[in-house]
Amino acid sequence: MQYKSQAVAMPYFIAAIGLFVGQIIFGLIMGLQYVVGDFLFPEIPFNVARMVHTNLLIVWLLFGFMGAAYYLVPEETETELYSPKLALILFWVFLVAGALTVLGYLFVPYATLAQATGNDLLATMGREFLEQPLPTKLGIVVVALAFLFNISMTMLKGRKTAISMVLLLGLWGLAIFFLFSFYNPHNLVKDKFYWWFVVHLWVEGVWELILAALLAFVLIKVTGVDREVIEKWLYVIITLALVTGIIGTGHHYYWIGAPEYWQWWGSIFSALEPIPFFAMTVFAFNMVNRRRREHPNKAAVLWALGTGVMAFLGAGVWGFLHTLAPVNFYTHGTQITAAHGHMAFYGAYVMVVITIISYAMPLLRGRAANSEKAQVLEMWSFWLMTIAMVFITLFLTAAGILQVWLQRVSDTPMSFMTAQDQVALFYWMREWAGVVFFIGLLTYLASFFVKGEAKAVAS
Amino acid sequence: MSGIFSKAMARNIFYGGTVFFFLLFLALVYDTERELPTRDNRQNLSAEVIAGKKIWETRNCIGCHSLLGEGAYFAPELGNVYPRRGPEFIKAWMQSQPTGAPGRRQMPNFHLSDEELDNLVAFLKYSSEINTANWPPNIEG
Amino acid sequence: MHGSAARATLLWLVLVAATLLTWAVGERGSAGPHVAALLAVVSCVKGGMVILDFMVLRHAPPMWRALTLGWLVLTWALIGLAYWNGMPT
Amino acid sequence: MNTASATALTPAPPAAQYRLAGDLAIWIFILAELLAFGVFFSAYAFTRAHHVELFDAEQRALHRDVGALNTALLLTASYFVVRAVQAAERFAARASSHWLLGAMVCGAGFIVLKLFEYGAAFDQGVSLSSSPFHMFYLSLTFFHFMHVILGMVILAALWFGARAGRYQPGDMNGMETGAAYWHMVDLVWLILFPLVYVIH
Repeated sequence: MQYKSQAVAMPYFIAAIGLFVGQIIFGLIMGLQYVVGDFLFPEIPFNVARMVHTNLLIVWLLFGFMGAAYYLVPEETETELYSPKLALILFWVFLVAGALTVLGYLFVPYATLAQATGNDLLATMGREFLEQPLPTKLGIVVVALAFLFNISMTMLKGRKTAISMVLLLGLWGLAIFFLFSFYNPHNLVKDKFYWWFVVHLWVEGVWELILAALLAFVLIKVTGVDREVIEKWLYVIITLALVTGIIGTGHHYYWIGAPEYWQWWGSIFSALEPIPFFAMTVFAFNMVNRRRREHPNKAAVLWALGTGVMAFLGAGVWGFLHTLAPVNFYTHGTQITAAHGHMAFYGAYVMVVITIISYAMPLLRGRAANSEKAQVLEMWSFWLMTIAMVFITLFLTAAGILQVWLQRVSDTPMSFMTAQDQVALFYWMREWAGVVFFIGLLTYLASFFVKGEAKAVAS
Repeated sequence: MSGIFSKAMARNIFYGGTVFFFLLFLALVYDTERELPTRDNRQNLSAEVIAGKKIWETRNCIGCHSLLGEGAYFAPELGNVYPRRGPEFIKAWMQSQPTGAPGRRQMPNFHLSDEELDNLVAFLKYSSEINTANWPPNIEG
Repeated sequence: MHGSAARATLLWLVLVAATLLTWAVGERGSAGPHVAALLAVVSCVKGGMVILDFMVLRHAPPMWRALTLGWLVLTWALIGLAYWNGMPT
Repeated sequence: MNTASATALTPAPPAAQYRLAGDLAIWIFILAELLAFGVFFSAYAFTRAHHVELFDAEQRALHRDVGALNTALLLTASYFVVRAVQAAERFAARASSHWLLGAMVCGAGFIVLKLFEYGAAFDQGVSLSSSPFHMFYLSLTFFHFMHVILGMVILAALWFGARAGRYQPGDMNGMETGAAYWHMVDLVWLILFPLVYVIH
């Protein structure tokens, strides 16, 4: 750690990991409800568990992104953070708001929550991933703006690198596109159409800028390859990502009432979306192969390479599998979508946040890298979680293919629930893979507490 | 040396390409807005439908069901539940929840009034009349 | 490496003449696989000139020549395949 | 010692040396663009195979004269750009800027003709949703049209650069990069025109 103010990243990282654990616990509950339908009913109905599962994911990734920015920006700009105090205040505001929201989901009926939080003034709730009550949504905007103010002011007074510019652009985009969550027209088609301005333009747009910037930062640090080389490839990769991803939004507009030309525009451009992810994988491996130093933090290097591969598999390959309109006609809204969603989020965003945590946390704790023992444990957790996720994806894909076949393609289509019963075996296997994932996550937690000979900070 | 690869050029292409494709996207969005009235069934957006949409949202139906294929995949697609089941079935179904059948997926009872049930059904009817390019492939959704 | 002005002028004349040919075929309304093949070949030759001379890929590493010329030929091959698919049997 | 430094200073014979004219970044971008266009062209062709009569009939209604004239304009603009590059390579910055101006005039001509063509088409009720052929006709030509506009912006930047004497032998990257992009816009049209306007 070169700048004192980078230390504010630590609580963000800790909160991120804590909420990650919560997310997985609710994921396991939902997975079990898929096969034991009345599990925890009526205490935690599926929709509540799902809301907690997905909202925790978003919130902990945001914690991760913010922590990453607080760690990265001072080092890139070569100056202290504009206001570490503001960063700490925002941390508590965001954490308390997030916790209150989740408690509200769990202990107040959703309709009551909506009424109590002013949903009648401006109805924004009850849409997938945007279930947050109005005060929470406003809180997210306030926190995001104050955060961006802090980061932007830091950038203004310091060195402007490509990595920090791209990161900042991604973070600003994140805040700006979130504003569409306040637009909820009565017209369902328009509601859905602009809803994707938040969801798609986040995960297949501006978040990719954040992802690429974080990955580039860690690669510079652990490989010692020239900044110049890494930064120009960063630009090329994010160019490809946005060129394909922006029009690629069209792959969500096939069947929601939008004009039918989106089937062409969406298919063509989203078919090209794997290219930037492939480029990212090649890039990551290339840089590590050309490394000029052996960084003592082997675990961080592993996470960085894993991000490239898993993002390509999850977002690239599994996205491509069902992105073409004639295929999507049958797979839209089935377990295929769930399979893609799980691996893409894990491979791209979960892993990049863990990459930066893995790299930065030892430094924040005053050492270049964790002890050999701790790193071995962390690498075990990498393989456990990653392989478990591969199997979760494979089982969901199998379930999805069978579901599509029985319910959509067949001449005598089964009803939804009948088809679900047929694929129950795959749901069971997915749940077991989920348990392995959870074990991997616990292993990851444990790796923070393993003592041993720590590597001193490189002089 | 087979050519030049400069960071400044890569940066310019990034900004230029992004603006270019975003403008292209906006052009398509503009055309979509012009075309939507012929497809989105807005002429049937009655007060009941609007009230029904709000009930749909405030009961977080999307947390289990999908609507036009979007949402959760835990419970049936409801974009075409109106033609699949009809209004009376839908209302009776809502009132008889939860089934309590052991081991089966459970749907909460939302204790909706008759008027609220009618509104919700109106919303589902409106949704089913949106031109979705013939999706879903069959009535089972 | 950018060649001579005279060569560029000659290429331009050829390209415009070829365009006139394509236009004339269109005006006559000629159809059928032979005409389509002719127009495809004309387009390939024109594209090849632009790629090799205007874009100066003649002097580029072979990989880049292969990628661009390959794109041109492959695109027309796919178009040809589709055309053939759509012919009355 | 002297021999070694002398060898280093003498450029290798050009024929023996491969070189990509323009920045690698633009070439990656060009490849991505070509890929998108290529897929779009194929999509057109395979859709046509399902609606041959509709495509042929609606294709006849297009303004082939305007299309051909536009092809000539783009080719001429490309030719001017080549001359501009050649001029800059022999230290003739002024001539170079004039050639670029000529290219921009041709590009502007393309845009004006295209707008006229679109105006006529819209009057006849042609839209992205009016038929599969119209969808492809408008999508392909409009996608390309926007490339021409971007190309014009790039040519304008080159024009300013040339007037400021920014490009000269040994410092041609900016000019060659812009030129490569413009030629790509031309190249794509050389397929688009016969495919959409003529072949049936």
